[in-house]
Amino acid sequence: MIEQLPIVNLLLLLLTALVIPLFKKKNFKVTLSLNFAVLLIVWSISVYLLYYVNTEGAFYYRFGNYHPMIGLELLIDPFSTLITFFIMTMVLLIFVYSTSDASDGIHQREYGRYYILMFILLFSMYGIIYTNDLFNKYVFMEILSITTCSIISIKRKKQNYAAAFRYVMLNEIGSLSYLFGVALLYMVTGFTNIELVGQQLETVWQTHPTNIIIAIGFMIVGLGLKAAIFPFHIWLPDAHASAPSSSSAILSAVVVKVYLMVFVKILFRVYGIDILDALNIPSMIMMVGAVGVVMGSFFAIAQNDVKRMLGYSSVAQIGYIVIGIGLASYVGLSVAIFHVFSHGMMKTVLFLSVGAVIYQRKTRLITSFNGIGYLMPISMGAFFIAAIGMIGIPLTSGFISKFNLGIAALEGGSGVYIIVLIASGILNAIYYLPIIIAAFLRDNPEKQTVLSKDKVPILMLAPIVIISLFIVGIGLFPNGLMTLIEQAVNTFKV
Amino acid sequence: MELLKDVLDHINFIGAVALFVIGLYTVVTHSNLIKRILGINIMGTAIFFFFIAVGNVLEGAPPLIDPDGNSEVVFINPLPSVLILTGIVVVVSITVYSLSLVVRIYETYGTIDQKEIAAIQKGEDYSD
Amino acid sequence: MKKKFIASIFILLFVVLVYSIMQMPAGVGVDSLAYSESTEYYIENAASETGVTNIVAAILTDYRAFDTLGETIVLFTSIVAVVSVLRPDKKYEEGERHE
Amino acid sequence: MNDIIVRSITRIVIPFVMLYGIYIVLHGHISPGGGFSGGALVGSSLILYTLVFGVDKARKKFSHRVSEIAESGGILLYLFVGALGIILSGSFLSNQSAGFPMGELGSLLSGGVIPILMIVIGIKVASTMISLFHILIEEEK
Repeated sequence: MIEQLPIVNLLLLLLTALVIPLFKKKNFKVTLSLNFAVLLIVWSISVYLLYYVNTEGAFYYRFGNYHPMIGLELLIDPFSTLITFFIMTMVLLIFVYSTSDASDGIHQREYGRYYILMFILLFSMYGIIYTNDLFNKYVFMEILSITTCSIISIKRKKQNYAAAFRYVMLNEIGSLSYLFGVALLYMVTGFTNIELVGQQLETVWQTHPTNIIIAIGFMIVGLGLKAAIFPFHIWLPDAHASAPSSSSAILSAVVVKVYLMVFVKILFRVYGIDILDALNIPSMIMMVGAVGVVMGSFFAIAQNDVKRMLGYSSVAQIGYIVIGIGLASYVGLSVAIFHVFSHGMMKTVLFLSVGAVIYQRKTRLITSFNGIGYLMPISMGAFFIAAIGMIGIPLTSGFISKFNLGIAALEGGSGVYIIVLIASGILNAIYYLPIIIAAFLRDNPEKQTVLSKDKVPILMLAPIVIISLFIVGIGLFPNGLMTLIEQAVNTFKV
Repeated sequence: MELLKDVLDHINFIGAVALFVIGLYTVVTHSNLIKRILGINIMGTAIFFFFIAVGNVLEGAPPLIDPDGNSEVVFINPLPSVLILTGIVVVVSITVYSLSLVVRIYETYGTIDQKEIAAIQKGEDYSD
Repeated sequence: MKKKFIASIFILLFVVLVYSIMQMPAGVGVDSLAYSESTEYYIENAASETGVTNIVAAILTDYRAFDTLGETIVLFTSIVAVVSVLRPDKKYEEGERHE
Repeated sequence: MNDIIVRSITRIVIPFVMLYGIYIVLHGHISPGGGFSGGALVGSSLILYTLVFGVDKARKKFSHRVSEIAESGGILLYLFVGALGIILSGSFLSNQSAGFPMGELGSLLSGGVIPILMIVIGIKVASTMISLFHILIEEEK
């Protein structure tokens, strides 16, 4: 019975997405509680799978009991369960936030469609991480790109339509070049199953190297476009500036990370470390990541719209993860996955607290942030914790990932990247500290200096507080998470 | 002469790659939104054409087994045909979604030219 | 001037791709690398395992049925996405639509 | 477009186009074609009807309620068939190992689950095409 659980996860998410339009006429609270119940069930199944897989070992779920060469299969191993656990925890908390904040520009009627899209988005993310077939991954990536674009364009404003259109175009170029890579690999190996292709590539690398070089190039560009890695990040800031805060939290904390994990899965399982080293791709990736870190922070400084600034800082933090991946070592990968967790938490807190500020103060310009600390102590407090995490000040998970990344870079023999780490720490400080200083030290227009509780529904504040406690908690005791991550990285032959 | 024969062997793939580059060029350089959607369609068709060219077998029959006679007919590779059946539907739904966005963009911005939209956007800041 | 520069980049990309395609295996027969044992398996066992003569239909709905499920979900999502963009309810007077 | 010639010709042509589309969907597992192409044919016949007779009359033929049920119902049927595979043979979407009646090769009812899935795909493709067309046309009003 245990091995049916992954399909139960997928079916539950899909069934709620299909059932919501059918009976939405009654009052909306029923739908919300049902949605939350389903999310809780799926979350507990994911936690149980994570526990089961780490104790019993990975297993395959083969559709129709066919051999992987013939039929499709899901691979449930420590890596995929860990990432799905991360996805579901983040989306569960963001869902709690979005129930009350959905008024951020989304009409009352739109709620039903917003949650249909969110459940299909979850279904496709689970599918991408579970599936072990290259073409099946492409189909789920398409579902993910349609749903992410529509949760951006669901807010009926002209900036949203333009941002969503640009996102569709770039996303589509990304998917099609990924598909071109799959076609080139199929041309040479005759399989689409990831492991079989990986085995075939070792022999084919001697006879037909050009196919693999072109396929790697297209796949890296394609996934780079989708994961907003630096030179291809153009769509991310616009998408964030206009999207509702709960969808931009999902977009930058979760969806981008899923594409990065696909990037890792393909680089290290399909191509394998020796082909990568032969083409010295890891050093190229590290360079792209380092440029991304520095340039992303530069652009973030110049912004006056908070959400756009957070978008650019996401681009910078993605550069971190890319450096971790580029190290192509056991430590490098575990740092990259750890930073996926820590950045996911920090970015969600930042976006949700900014959403709370917009909810109460109806403003998003950085200049109008002075004195907010007194009016909204809880959300600005969480913003403070997440911001010092981003800068990398000790006691937060951000510091742990930066510190380990420095060690990994040293071990990997490319110590120069420590300079990049320090520089980006300073750059982060340059654009986060002014907001904190303005919020807590300057006085607000109403000249109110006594702390008054945020006039924001409790359902919006609860996730913000929970995640910021997690940030500090994981910052203090990271080894719990680290063991899980090491189990996950063992599955790659790095 | 050897080169010509080589080119003729690869003619399908070269055609597919040419279409792909044309589609990419259209998406990247044209500022009219409808033309960019067309570019995406050209790219999609190019890749499905590439997939079929990969699975093609000279004088291969379509993959239909005739129930009674088990004649020794050489079939083409059926798998790429299945994959592009799925791929075509994906590109169609992406096109429909982006067309509906273009309808909305035209209604709100009054233009479907990327440069004019960027100009209008630079004009006013984002207000909630 | 800028247009010519971009155009030359794309021509360069095309030349590089054509050059690399010339090195790729152009085997267009049963011996080509893409014609792997999975294809031979499909052709030999599709009739017996799925009882259907059209091998493409057999792969589409039996061997790789999960792909086709993903396909129908793409269709469903495109409807919801287009409805969420194009269906402003205030403009829509024709009675209470389903949601 | 209420030209009398066009209206009368479409009134004659549409049933045959739809019949041919249904034929292709049903014979999808024997002859070439199948859910996708047959569904597109059925969809295009109704789109032709909408073009000629206007979207209000077409909405009577293919109302919102029907399009809603076709959309969600199609996938629910697909999942039901997949779940049958779990119950009967322990893995999602399994066909012969789940003991479905295989029928003899080449006949209409051969292939266990495959004709049902073909019909589901046909319904999905047709109803998606028609609903999208109606949504885009109603946008002008």
